[in-house]
Amino acid sequence: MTAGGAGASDRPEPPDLSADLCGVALRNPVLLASGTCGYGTELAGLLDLREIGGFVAKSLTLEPRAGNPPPRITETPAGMLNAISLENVGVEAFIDEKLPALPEGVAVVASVFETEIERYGEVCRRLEGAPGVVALEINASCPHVKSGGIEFGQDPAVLASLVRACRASTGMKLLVKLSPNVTSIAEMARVAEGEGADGLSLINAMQGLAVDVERRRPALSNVLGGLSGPAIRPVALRMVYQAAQAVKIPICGIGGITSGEDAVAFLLVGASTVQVGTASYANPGAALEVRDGLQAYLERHGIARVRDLVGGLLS
Amino acid sequence: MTAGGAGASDRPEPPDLSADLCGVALRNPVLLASGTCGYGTELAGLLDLREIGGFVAKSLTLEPRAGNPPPRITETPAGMLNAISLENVGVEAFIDEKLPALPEGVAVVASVFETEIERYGEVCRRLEGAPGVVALEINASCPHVKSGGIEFGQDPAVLASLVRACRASTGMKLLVKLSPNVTSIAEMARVAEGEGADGLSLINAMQGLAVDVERRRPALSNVLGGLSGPAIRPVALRMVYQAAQAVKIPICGIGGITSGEDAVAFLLVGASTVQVGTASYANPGAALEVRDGLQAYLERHGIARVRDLVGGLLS
Amino acid sequence: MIRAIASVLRADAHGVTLDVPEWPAHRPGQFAMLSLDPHGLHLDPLLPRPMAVFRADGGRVEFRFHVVGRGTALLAALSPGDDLGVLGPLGNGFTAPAGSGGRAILVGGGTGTASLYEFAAQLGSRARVLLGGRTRGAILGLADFEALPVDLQFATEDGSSGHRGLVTELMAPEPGDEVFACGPTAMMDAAWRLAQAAGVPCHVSLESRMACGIGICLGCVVPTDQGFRYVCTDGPVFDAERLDWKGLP
Amino acid sequence: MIRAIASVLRADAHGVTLDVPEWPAHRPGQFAMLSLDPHGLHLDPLLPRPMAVFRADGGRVEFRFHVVGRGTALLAALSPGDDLGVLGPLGNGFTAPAGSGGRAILVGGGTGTASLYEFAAQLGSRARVLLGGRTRGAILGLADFEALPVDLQFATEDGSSGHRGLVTELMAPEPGDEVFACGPTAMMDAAWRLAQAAGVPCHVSLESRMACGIGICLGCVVPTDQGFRYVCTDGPVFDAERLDWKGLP
Ligand SMILES: Cc1cc2nc3c(=O)[nH]c(=O)nc-3n(C[C@H](O)[C@H](O)[C@H](O)COP(=O)(O)OP(=O)(O)OC[C@H]3O[C@@H](n4cnc5c(N)ncnc54)[C@H](O)[C@@H]3O)c2cc1C
Ligand SMILES: Cc1cc2nc3c(=O)[nH]c(=O)nc-3n(C[C@H](O)[C@H](O)[C@H](O)COP(=O)(O)OP(=O)(O)OC[C@H]3O[C@@H](n4cnc5c(N)ncnc54)[C@H](O)[C@@H]3O)c2cc1C
Ligand SMILES: Cc1cc2nc3c(=O)[nH]c(=O)nc-3n(C[C@H](O)[C@H](O)[C@H](O)COP(=O)(O)O)c2cc1C
Ligand SMILES: Cc1cc2nc3c(=O)[nH]c(=O)nc-3n(C[C@H](O)[C@H](O)[C@H](O)COP(=O)(O)O)c2cc1C
Ligand code: FES
Ligand code: FES
Repeated sequence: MTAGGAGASDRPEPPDLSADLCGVALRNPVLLASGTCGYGTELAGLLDLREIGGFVAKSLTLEPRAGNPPPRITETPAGMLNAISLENVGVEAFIDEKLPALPEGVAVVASVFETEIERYGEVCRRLEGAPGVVALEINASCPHVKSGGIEFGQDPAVLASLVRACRASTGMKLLVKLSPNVTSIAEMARVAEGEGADGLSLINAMQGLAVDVERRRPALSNVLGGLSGPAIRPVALRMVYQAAQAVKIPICGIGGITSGEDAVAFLLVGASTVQVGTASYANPGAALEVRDGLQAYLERHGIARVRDLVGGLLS
Repeated sequence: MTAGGAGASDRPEPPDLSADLCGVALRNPVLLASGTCGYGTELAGLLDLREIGGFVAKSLTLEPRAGNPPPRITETPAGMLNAISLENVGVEAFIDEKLPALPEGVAVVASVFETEIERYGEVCRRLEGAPGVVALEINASCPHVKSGGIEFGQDPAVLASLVRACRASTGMKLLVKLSPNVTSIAEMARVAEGEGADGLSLINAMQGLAVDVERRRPALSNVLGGLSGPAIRPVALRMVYQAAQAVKIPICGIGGITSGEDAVAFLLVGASTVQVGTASYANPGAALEVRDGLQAYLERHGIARVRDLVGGLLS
Repeated sequence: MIRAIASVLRADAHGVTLDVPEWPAHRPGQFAMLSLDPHGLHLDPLLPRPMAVFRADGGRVEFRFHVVGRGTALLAALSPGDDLGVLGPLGNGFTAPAGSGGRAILVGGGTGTASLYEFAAQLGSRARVLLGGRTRGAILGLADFEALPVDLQFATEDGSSGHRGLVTELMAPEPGDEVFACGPTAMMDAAWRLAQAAGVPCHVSLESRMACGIGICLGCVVPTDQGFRYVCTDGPVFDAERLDWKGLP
Repeated sequence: MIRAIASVLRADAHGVTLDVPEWPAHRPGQFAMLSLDPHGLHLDPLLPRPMAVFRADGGRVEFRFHVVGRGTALLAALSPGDDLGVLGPLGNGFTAPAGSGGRAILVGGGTGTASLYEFAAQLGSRARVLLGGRTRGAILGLADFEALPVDLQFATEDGSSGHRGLVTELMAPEPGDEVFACGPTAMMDAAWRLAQAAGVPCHVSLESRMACGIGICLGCVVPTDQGFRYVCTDGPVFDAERLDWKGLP
């Protein structure tokens, strides 16, 4: 039998990697996480965004914002803390300058955050119909000014109002990105689903703190920061598992994914797509390696479609 | 000037390491964490318990308990998950067999957990006056049967009843060990203080999950487990920092401590003592290295007393 | 039992040899916990790895393994002079049969052969040693076993050495024999069934996920007819009769 | 800019040399991100380390450092043939003074000297190179600088080489000169004051905590008169005049 000959049908088909992100069909289930891939353009030459499922852009506010003074990041065991805060170019510059600079065929998820509910709604409205944007991701890990700074995603009632306002403001697909800093992720997942979210993203970075002991100072100017990276993966997997049992809408799993096997773990506990975050810093091509590893896993186990893994944890 | 001569007073005094654990004077602020040092006797020949501040024994129930089937532990990035569950020898065997086997002069903290509030109180009563036991630590990270399995430490009202019951049952010093799986650690800290806790221990392991992807199974028989080790240190530091701002009672800091510098970080954010847990597995002498590192830090910075570090984070 | 920071004498994809001057006397079948990060440079992998003592002589302590994950990959990549934390010897080890009558049948599969070498050396001509692996190359310590004065037979799945098939097919236990097995659970289970059928005692050396190796984490349990027992302190060698085989993970 | 898994040619406590056949042309003063865990064996330290390109020639890329923490300790412990992730060249680098008139005064302190070597080599006799350190041994790349056809002077705190005192005390900038400084913030601040007093331009190469090196994490900001700027993409070389010196961490 010669390669490419009549026997081609004998060779196993490559597995079907296509995935569903809250009703949006994606090439494969691997996206880049918000805040870890800029606005997509910065990765030119390092990662072809058309080879992965898509990317979630840095969270956008109504106006451009400057963020915290340095130091903004620090390393922790198998993780990092960041306190970038709200820094972004603003929703208008994103639409006018960033989106047009992307190649055709890239699935863009626009992430939205603000300090007041009304402003969230307004950012959503502006993004309606923006070219290339397939869905919005509502980042609920932002301090809510009116609640004294606790995160929108930390109070069920506040989260409900937030999702309701965003839902009312747009007909686009809505992913709600939950805060991990809660007693019951299942409750928060149900709240978001109840208010009309099309899908959930979880988890965002966990609240943490590091100390520069030699200088006796907090390692970050903001004192508190968000913990990300492999260190948080077990917590992220647990939360995806609990949320998946609480809701019917699809879940995008995030937290410390560095390999195809990590992605498989998230799919098995109930995620239907995943996002790669911190891993891209050490290797801008990490998401591609995750996709390749996922494909290799499916081939090794003779699984035809990536979606057959979703929620497939045996017990 | 000759060594040991009249000039001895010129040499800096070794720093004062003595510490206060909720009213109990300790040689130094470094203890071993519950569940990571057995009942103390297992460490004979590897670590002299009289050289550290003390140890917290494996949590005790009224009756001996068997715990979960294997696998009970798995490794995660810079951490581990465990689901030992309630396994312990029971409070009677602890008093009759384990305590007498310890050398004189070891400060023992007895840890208590149960599935019902009344039983917690009963275990506390039995421990009253047990020789060598300087304080009780109430482990609130145990599933509360009547609340459908959520942890005692996850619901402010349940935690309040628990601390109240334990307080009523004993005149011994009470440390309350908080669960990290909550939205607001400050609220839980205030609840425990309000019900008469003499001190707080935090944090317990964080709820997590890992997957054995090749077998498509949870890595632990219990599916969920407790995440410990350096991975959780930033979250632990954040929680100690937040709790220290919320209450006046002393705090014992726990979570991923492997070095003297790690202990310093916990002291700076407001802990007055610390516990070493997972680090002892890779090195049974880890707590001694933490103590030595702490002393070296004080000497390097010319700080006379370890208690001068407590809450001393500059901003 | 000691805890030391040992110096690596040699390491490759099949094993590591350490210089541990303070290493005490130990029994065949005991193990050690090897800590890959004795100076806290990586923090991950965090937990020490349990490894059978393959052979120890005058402070020269040898371990044998196959690279199966991160820990063994890092062990294999060590260079002479590198530091490695070592805690041991740990566990109960093997006990030679009391009577002088029958043979001791040692059955090893996969990396399990590493636990048996010193026991075979101790037993000498009383030992019938049966070693199995996928291929000849997969049998750990093969050349060392061949240098021992024991009755040695191999079984490989591909027939590249000795019997083509399972190592337990070579056992043929007879009354008076005593069986000692270490390897994959399925292999030990088969050895136990054959021993049972022949009415001879069977001892198996188990593996389990471990954090401490000294009975403090309570992580390494296996189910027995007396409830859970710890592989690190009650084992790793158990009387096969006492184990709840269905409950092994 | 490329991302590659490079092979270590040599490494010691002062630097690492990599084989990166695909390394593109770069400018003096650019840097790279070195990733210590290219195959995910440790996961900690997780973040890549920013390092100035000391010198690169035909795919042989050199970095110089002092061991100050875990990352540099691990870099120093690499062996020939080990893999290291490398992303670079990154950042803007130094621009030679436009006119042919005055001198370029290069001021380096501590590990900052590593950023200046190729720039000094490029400028040749136009460069006055002033290098400082606590001791002679603390000056990175000292021997290589001595082999350059530049006007070279040293300053050490202990007087073990050259001027005893601060390197900036050697500067004496004159109209027409242009200052380029890289080192501890206090040293660069002093260089900037002297340049300002002499009315000459001053360019400084900054350090900042970095995760990505390519403008996506937004972690490496420094305050300027135009708001926050990124050390990785807007720098590391900044016009000293534009910086908010008090706001540097
Ligand atoms: C008492 C005892 C003696 C052993 N002796 C040997 C020996 O001589 N030679 C040898 O090659 N192997 C031996 N093993 C198995 C060996 O410990 C594992 O293969 C090794 O820990 C795998 O580590 P890793 O990081 O390469 O794999 P990973 O899969 O990356 O390890 C991840 C985690 O799982 C644990 N783990 C993985 N596989 C096993 C296993 N089979 N048993 C227990 N824990 C495991 C690791 O210790 C680690 O905590 C022994 C195990 C025990 C309990
Ligand atoms: C553009 C640039 C070029 C540099 N070039 C050189 C060079 O050529 N030679 C050299 O010796 N050093 C250089 N540095 C500093 C070097 O990056 C740090 O010394 C190094 O990252 C320390 O890592 P560590 O793990 O040994 O220390 P640790 O303190 O353990 O590092 C912990 C974390 O802090 C970060 N960090 C620590 N110190 C610094 C620092 N001074 N600047 C930025 N991040 C830091 C590390 O990157 C890491 O994320 C440069 C820094 C930058 C930003
Ligand atoms: C530097 C940095 C910036 C981030 N910025 C955002 C952001 O703007 N919006 C958001 O929703 N998440 C943000 N995140 C969180 C990530 O999207 C992701 O949820 C988190 O890092 C966990 O995934 P990881 O462990 O793979 O990094 C940021 C994370 C990092 C490390
Ligand atoms: C195997 C294991 C068993 C534990 N058992 C207990 C326990 O019985 N009671 C308790 O309060 N905490 C228990 N803990 C939690 C530790 O006391 C400690 O709070 C936690 O591990 C965080 O500290 P570390 O990161 O230093 O390990 C256990 C932890 C581990 C790893
Ligand atoms: S390995 Fe810890 S109890 Fe056995
Ligand atoms: S290092 Fe990430 S933006 Fe500069």
